[in-house]
Amino acid sequence: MIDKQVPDAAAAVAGIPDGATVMIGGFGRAGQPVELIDALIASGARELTIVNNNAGNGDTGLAALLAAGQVRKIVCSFPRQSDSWVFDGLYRAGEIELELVPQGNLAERIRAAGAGIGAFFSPTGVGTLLAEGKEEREIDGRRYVLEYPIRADFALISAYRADRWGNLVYRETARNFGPIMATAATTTIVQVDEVVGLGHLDPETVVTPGIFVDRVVAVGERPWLRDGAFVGGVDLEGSPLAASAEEAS
Amino acid sequence: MIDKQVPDAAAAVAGIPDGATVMIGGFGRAGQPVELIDALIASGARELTIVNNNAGNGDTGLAALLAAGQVRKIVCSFPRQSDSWVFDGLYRAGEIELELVPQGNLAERIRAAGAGIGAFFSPTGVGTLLAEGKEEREIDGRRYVLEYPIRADFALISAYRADRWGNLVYRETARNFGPIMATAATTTIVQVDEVVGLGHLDPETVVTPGIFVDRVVAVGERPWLRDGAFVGGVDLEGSPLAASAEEAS
Amino acid sequence: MTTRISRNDLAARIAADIPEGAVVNLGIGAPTLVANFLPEGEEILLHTENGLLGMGPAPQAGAVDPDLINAGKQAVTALPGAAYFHHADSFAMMRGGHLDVCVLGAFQVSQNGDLANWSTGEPGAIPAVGGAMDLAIGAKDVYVMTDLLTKSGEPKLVETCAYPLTGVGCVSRVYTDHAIFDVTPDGFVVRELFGDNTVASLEAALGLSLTPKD
Amino acid sequence: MTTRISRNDLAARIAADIPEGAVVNLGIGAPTLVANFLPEGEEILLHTENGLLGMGPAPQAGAVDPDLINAGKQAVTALPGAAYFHHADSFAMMRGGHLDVCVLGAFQVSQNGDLANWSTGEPGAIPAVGGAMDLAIGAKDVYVMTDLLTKSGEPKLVETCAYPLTGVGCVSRVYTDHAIFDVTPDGFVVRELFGDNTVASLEAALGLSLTPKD
Repeated sequence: MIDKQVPDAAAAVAGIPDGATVMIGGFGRAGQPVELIDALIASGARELTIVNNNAGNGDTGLAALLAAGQVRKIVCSFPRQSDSWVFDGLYRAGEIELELVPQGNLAERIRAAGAGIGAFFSPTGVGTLLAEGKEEREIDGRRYVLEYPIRADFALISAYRADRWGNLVYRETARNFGPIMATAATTTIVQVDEVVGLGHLDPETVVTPGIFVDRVVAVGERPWLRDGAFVGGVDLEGSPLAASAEEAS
Repeated sequence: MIDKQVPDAAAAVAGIPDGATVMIGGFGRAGQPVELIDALIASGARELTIVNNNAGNGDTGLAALLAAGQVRKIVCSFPRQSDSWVFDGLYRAGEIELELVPQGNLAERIRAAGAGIGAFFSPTGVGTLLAEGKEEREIDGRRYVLEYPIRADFALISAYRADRWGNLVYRETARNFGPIMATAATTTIVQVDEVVGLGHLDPETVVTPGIFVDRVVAVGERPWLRDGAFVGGVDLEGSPLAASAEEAS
Repeated sequence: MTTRISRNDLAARIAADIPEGAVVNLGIGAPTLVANFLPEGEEILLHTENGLLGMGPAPQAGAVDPDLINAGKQAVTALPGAAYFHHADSFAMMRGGHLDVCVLGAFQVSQNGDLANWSTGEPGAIPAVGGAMDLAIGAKDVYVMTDLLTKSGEPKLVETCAYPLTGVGCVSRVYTDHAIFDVTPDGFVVRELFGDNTVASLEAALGLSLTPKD
Repeated sequence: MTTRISRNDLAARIAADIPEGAVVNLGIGAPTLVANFLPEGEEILLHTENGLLGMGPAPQAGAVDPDLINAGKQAVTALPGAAYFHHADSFAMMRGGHLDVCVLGAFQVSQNGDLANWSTGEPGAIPAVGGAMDLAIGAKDVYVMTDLLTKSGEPKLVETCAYPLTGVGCVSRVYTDHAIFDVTPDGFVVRELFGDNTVASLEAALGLSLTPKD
């Protein structure tokens, strides 16, 4: 029997060594695998290279990993945000290396790694600082730069539901980088709200087939999904959401 | 109001000129847009370049389009099948040009066209006849050949259900080339069993977002799907299916 | 000083140029205002590059869903007919030229259509590009929404961008608080003047030679 | 003549080497027989490149669904836990090295692991490659299932392939009716001998120098 479930987040991130390259899913807070990141912090792995669209928000999740001094380098498209003070401080102190990649090239380079593409010509970034030193070519009258795959040793992603084969479905825009990161890492580790029985996911709607998934951990339903009401969660700034009308009344 | 529905298959294929490049979805018979092909035959457009995985089966669909003498060239991975006698005859008579592409390169080149990729390095076909004359490069110790996008003027595909915005879901392995061909053509034309109301397709399960679709025509439920039973259809060779156990009793 | 229209009026002016059925990406910042002025009852599809086509307005207070956000990481909703997809598919949609219009802010636009909107190149600044470079090359028409001049009075329409580029020759039209300009092989063509602006007054303000619309 | 095992016995022998949990693609023709011998009660996932992972056996007569076929265009079923995907995703799965094993037929395999299985190069033949070249480079282990000799007695394990190649240096193991061979930097290593076959008898039949398993 194939069963990719592990009992808890600590078991899920077991074996991530110092110096590993780790993709972390999410776009801002949406889809960020917070429980896995917390377990990675607790594991104490250091000198990590992190691939994520951003560089952490507030003081939790990816930001906490940075604050713990475990990250040597970050590959991302948009580190600077209103709530990226942890990264900002490390960067200005020269304590973290940054590789800035346009968001679409970041996504396509991750896909290329998973799809066995050796390199590809992208029109994004042509003639800009971020294409300096890259091979350029004109094809059919348009200029392109050559971009290489981005691979990782581990991917930590968040999905909505899984089965024991590792098939995944996501929720709304929390899907973002999860499906492509799952394909681009040697070991893909997924936290989900819930593991459902084999056959309970419609095969037409599976977004990530289990072939790309190595470990699954159920972390429980997020508070804001309880009973379909957004209670007990945090807003986009990380502040507690106002109590719902019913609770307030 | 956006409404991509057209009244019939003839309206759906209107305006396909002589000499056009037309992608046709399907893998063998699965997902082959037979009603659209029949309308294309009736339209009389000639000197077409067809992109399809195969080169027609039996005497219907794509094979009938070939038999009508409307196709100048076919780009495919697997023309020779047990029931490809129409293509075989034309090819041996020198009446049709063939460009043979390994199936995965065919799929990835179609995707590249839709995704704005100028060219990509593929490991498939390296060192074979089908890579002769192509640019080769070693990247990280592996050999690759440079492959270019395949675009089309029109794509004719078959999906299961659509809404009036052109969002599509497919059915089982009839999905095959539909989603990528939809992205790679200037005008994408889709036949579906049924058009459902806007909002009736779950946004998590839409496979082809409407942005890729120009015209939708409902051709009615295929007989073999009636009441969820496979009755009245044809088998993979085009022969009538045996009556189901219930009907036979 | 010549007439300047408000940012909301400019957003409304841009919205009026977007035809029904268009698929549109509105960049972070001022361009998001355009959504407020899209004509009621017309169907225009909004794309957000973090994986949603058919984006709707902000949710009711108390109904914020942290899984459903736009590229600016603000809470949004999804309309009936929406579709979700992953980041590679979303940027393929953009890079492949499937979007009709995107509206972006700018630090500078050059007369050959170069766009600078991601970095002022200040030493010590933390660089961040996000999807700007993909958006710049990723729509059939790239509209820029900007003031004509910086707060200190420097022209934002220039002969050559001094700031680091976002994209080369990518801008098709510039909507400013004074006038609307098309980017053409002959440089900026004045498409529409607001209030008492004239081609001459704009040329004086910009220090550029402009072409009147024929 | 030395011992030859039957095609079904060979399929069973291959099936016995596939561990539980493996993701496997069985090429068109004889390799599909392997599915019949996968151990009951163990979960091995079958991939078919036309867009299905978790392929099940042939349907009951009368329950053929023309939308649900394998790469050989035969009717199949989908198991609970299956997933459908489009052709680019399916071949990305393969090309990206995510399949554990694929089993392919062959016209010839060379001692450096080159595979020829798509064309005999006959003049006038209609070429067709399908997914053969993608499969050849698209699994962690590429197993070939073949007779040791052609019907006319020519070796199919050769120093250099005479037929057009499908892939270069891609084969990891060859299962034949006489013996099993690993492809190594030192050429063919005899992994297992069936019946009364010996390294010497195989060397004589093939006209090749073989390495015994140490």
